[in-house]
Amino acid sequence: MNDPFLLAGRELGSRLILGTGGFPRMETLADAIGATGTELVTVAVRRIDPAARHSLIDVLQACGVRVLPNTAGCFTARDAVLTAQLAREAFETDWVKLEVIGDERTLLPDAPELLVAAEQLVADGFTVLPYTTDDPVLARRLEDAGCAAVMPLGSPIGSGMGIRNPYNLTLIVEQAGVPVILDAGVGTTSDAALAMELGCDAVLCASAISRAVDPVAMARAIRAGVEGGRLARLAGRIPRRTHAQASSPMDGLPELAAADVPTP
Amino acid sequence: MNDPFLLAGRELGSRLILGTGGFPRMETLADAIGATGTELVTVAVRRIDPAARHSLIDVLQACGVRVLPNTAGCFTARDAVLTAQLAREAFETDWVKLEVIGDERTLLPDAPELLVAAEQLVADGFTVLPYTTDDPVLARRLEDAGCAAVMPLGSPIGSGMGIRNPYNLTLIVEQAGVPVILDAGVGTTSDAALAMELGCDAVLCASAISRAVDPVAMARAIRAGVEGGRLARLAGRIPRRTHAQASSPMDGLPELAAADVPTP
Amino acid sequence: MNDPFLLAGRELGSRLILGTGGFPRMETLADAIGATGTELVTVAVRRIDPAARHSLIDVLQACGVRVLPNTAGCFTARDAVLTAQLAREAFETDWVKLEVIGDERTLLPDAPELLVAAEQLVADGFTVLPYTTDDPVLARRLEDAGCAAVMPLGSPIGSGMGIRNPYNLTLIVEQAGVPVILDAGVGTTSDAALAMELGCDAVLCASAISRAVDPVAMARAIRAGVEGGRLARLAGRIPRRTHAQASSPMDGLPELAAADVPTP
Amino acid sequence: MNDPFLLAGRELGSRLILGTGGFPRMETLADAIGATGTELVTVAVRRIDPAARHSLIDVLQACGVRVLPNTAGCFTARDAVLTAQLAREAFETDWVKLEVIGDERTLLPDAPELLVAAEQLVADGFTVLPYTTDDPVLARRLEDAGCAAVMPLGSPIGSGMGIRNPYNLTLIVEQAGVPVILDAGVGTTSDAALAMELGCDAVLCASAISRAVDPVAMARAIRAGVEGGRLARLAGRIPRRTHAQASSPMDGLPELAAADVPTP
Amino acid sequence: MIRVNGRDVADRDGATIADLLADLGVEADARGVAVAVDGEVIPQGEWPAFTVSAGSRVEAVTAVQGG
Amino acid sequence: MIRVNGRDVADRDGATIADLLADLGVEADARGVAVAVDGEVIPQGEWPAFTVSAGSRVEAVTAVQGG
Amino acid sequence: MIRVNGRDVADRDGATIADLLADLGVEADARGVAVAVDGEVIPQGEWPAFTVSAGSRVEAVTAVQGG
Amino acid sequence: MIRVNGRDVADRDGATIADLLADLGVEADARGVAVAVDGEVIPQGEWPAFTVSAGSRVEAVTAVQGG
Repeated sequence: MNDPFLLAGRELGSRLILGTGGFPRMETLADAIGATGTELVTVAVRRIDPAARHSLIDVLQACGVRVLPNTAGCFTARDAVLTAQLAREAFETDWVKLEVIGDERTLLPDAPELLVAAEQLVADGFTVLPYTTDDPVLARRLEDAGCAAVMPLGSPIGSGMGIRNPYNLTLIVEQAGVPVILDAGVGTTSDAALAMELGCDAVLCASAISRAVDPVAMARAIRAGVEGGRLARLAGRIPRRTHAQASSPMDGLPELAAADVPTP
Repeated sequence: MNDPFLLAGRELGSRLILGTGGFPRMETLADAIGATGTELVTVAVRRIDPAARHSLIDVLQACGVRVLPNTAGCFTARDAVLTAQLAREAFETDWVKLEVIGDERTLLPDAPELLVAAEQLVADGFTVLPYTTDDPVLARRLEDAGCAAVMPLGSPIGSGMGIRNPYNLTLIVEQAGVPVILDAGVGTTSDAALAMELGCDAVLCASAISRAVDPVAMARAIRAGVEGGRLARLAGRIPRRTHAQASSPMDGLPELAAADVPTP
Repeated sequence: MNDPFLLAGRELGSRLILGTGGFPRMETLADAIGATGTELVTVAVRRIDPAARHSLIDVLQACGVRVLPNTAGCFTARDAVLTAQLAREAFETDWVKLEVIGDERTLLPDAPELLVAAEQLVADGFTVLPYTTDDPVLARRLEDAGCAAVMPLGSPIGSGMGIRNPYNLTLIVEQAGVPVILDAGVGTTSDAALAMELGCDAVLCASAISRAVDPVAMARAIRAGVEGGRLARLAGRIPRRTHAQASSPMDGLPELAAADVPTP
Repeated sequence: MNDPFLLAGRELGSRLILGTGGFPRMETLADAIGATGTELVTVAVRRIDPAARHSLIDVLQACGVRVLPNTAGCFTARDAVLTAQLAREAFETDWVKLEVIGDERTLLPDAPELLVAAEQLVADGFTVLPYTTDDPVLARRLEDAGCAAVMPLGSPIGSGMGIRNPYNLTLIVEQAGVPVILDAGVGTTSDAALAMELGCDAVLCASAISRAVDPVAMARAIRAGVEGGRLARLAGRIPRRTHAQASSPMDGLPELAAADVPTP
Repeated sequence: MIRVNGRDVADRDGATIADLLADLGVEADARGVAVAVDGEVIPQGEWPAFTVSAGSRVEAVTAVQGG
Repeated sequence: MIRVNGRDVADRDGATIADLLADLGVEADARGVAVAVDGEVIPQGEWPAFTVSAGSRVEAVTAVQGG
Repeated sequence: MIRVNGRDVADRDGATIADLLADLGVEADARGVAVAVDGEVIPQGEWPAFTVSAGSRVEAVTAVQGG
Repeated sequence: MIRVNGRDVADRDGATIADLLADLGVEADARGVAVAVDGEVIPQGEWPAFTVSAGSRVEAVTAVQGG
């Protein structure tokens, strides 16, 4: 099946984007990258830790994946813009997963600040991929502002609660002229499959994989969900029916009652 | 991953059982069998139609799959038992997917008749795989009667409404000493994945594949759901959380406000 | 509104039936009976406890309510029938809420045993009100056996999980020729309202009221749910729409932009 | 029960706010106002229609209810502010239900514009009651901007789809320091009850009542839902349990098997 | 020996149901009480005369709170 | 030419708001009415004296049913 | 008269099952076929010899697509 | 005094960014590193020459695991 995923003019061979947070060891991260088949992984930007023994960037380069820096931890448009600029300098990419958080407990986005940050980054030449709420109007405003995709949440980051409001996600998909990437909330395979069935173009997943009991097995599992959900979307599912539709013919039934019992 | 599926003492290489009903052409059925990787497919028992051009049995043999006859269309224990006996003679198998239907519109099972038929067929040496409601008590009574598996529905046959009551399905899985096979209701990939995540051992699927716009593509899609859902079950998913859990570290954040702005 | 509830030929002024289990004190029970407005309450049948200080029957008589004995605790048709016969003798009523339980942990009904017990009790002249699963076929078989109502569960007794499968409940209501009384699972007002909106004729509720922090307040609350849900069913709700329908007119809008700004 | 509802320092005797849109006749509106017991009703602001035969304001005054003008139909902060100013002049109230819509098809709010309008109106001395999405961060920003309440939607205006994301509504309630009023989406009694059970302080309802087959009956029905849901919230519901909790005692069961059958 | 509500009662062989109920503090015209002997319900009218033989099992029940 | 509620009104240049409302059948002390001229709300007390010049846009609004 | 798969067949009283199957175009060693006479399954090995008497009901079945 | 990644560093007033990075064990041609001084990003090419004056705030960042 020829089903390319174009993001900001770039073709990606996988519709699963992996967040690198939460993996207990670099080796596990590398194995999970292989298991997902992903070509794009997120990283956060933090102060250099002189005690750090491993270079994440080196590991990711060895895996052959593209780096997508995020602005996780930023609570204002100003911080997010500066963080994106640092990331651009550090990683030689103008792609940024834009996060502007409005609440420490739920890590939900701050809609007005997010839009301001998106506008500034687009003006500064960035390819902006904003982590957003499941609000269809905000999604369109982000698209109108020039974002290269919209990345609505299914439920809070790391919550594993799946897609709390499939209706809103459907509205976003229906209206979007840029790719829709489900970001946050996936807990397991069926969540990822549902996102794709609803018409998302891709899924971004971190904790569901990195914090699973067996991260590499879960990487394979969620990959199957993304690929299977995409296939199902394209294959054209049967409609939902209130009642049954027989899967065996109702004619040609033998009459098996004993001969001496008159049959109607 | 070594994850054999044992059904009635027989190891099956696939956890997806395919119903053959609803495929528009034999060629499509054969292609879908290949796409699913299934080793077990259901057939119905009907009067010989002298006008039939194809032999279903020959097609299935060519595909190398095992035949599981059903008793679809039977509304009484007596009819179901006789149909099973005919099937045993015709297909040289003592396996039977036992259906005893109680309502034409919903094709839901008739619990008391089903139990009677199961008891009689077990006594007659059959390997009984009963299509049942999602009632945990009935499932246990069927197991106690000697059934080799229980096959609860997710929703009515051909309805594509997925798993209407995951709670009941969970109860069935928790208590079962025989395989639990979700039968009926799967509409798309995420439904199949959810069934496996809830702990089902396998999924039986017919209409979702055979009546999809592209049956072969949907066969691959649902196979991915079954395999991915099984992987996820084994991989150990993250718990659901009411609030967020950060996937990026909250320490090491740079202080990016301008130097002349005192920071707290 | 003239909206009588006829149960086995008897008109009841309230569509809420109260279970008496779980109330911490007889006074609270009496107050809750008053708050619900119920005319029918269930009791269990147990060995006489010489140490018991209160007569439940006397309290209920003082409240002016009719007694509906149940067969709670019975796991076989035989026990249930004998319990019903004892109750008939003790309480001078041939009404019985028939329970035949199949599992200690979930207290779910045992479908085949229930049907046998129902048939025997109907033959013995009882007015049988069976506590049943949400299986539409079983509900019809109970009705066909002569039961005066069917009492499907929403979820397990005392679980407070509401109606797990509204689809099945709808099927039961559509086909039923006898009253449908939701029994078990109600946790709060909205559960009771939903049951009535789906077309149930009445709701039976015990733990949600008796074990609430404030049982008498919850009695009023659930009464409101039953009455409001019934009213809503009769009033004819608006259809669900995928998109919005404006509740304010979209014409007659003033043009408020400044005069020097040309308006389209 | 003494359970006053304080909104912007004013005590209201009813927790149901009625939208006046959609009633076919003024008489029906007046009857529905009586049936709800509401003390606060919304109106829209539109150009004077010389052909109009009735004065809505006169009808509402005769009903003794307070008028809450809305800014329905406004798509920009500027239009909403001017509309609010017109309403203040016309109806001698500085209360306004602030709507700034971002999409014609769904009538969902435009989050950034809404916040701007709210800030301007608060600065201009209004008591601002904003119709908002179910985004908890936006709700807090509106509260921080000085709004007197937040009015999140359950689902789109007039859709009757109830509360699509109870999780978000719960987050809003948990954090709010001002009243939370569910606005939009209520279709029937159970929706209104659920809103109150989740902790909303009040419910605003228009189409569910005005467009019901029998609006006055539905007015009573939804009033019961609001009152019952509030009662249930205060009464302290039972926790949800995965399994059953018996409502009849499990001891004291008689042994009813025949004497010649040894009992364990 | 008679077994009454699960307990063996000595020295009451041949007692009437009314006698056995009195032992439980229940009068023969009590409301809301029923009695089964060896799995058969005995109508209240027969309690004064119905004698319970040794080895029999008597169940005397009443209403308790229950859903 | 003045534009009143979206319609051009001829021969009323220099009329007061009260005059224009009278044209709509609305009295100057009507309840529930507000007027904006060129995007500015004009208080009811000023209606008798406030003259509307040619080219102005007048919006005269009232309450209608709405959610 | 014999009834085969719901249709009355004339002039075949006393025919064997194999004969009747041949009428349907089915050979006696066909795979995936079973036959019941008057509600009893007749093993394939008996088909050549098993004669069907007048008034009997024969059901000859095979596999069709079904869930 | 210069503040580097939230810590006051003494006796380095006038040091270049390259010097300060070296203090952190980072070479001037390191991959995946960026530096801001007083809220402005300084391109890597300027690090050897860019001197940081007293009172300035330097943030030197790199990639860490994150969603």
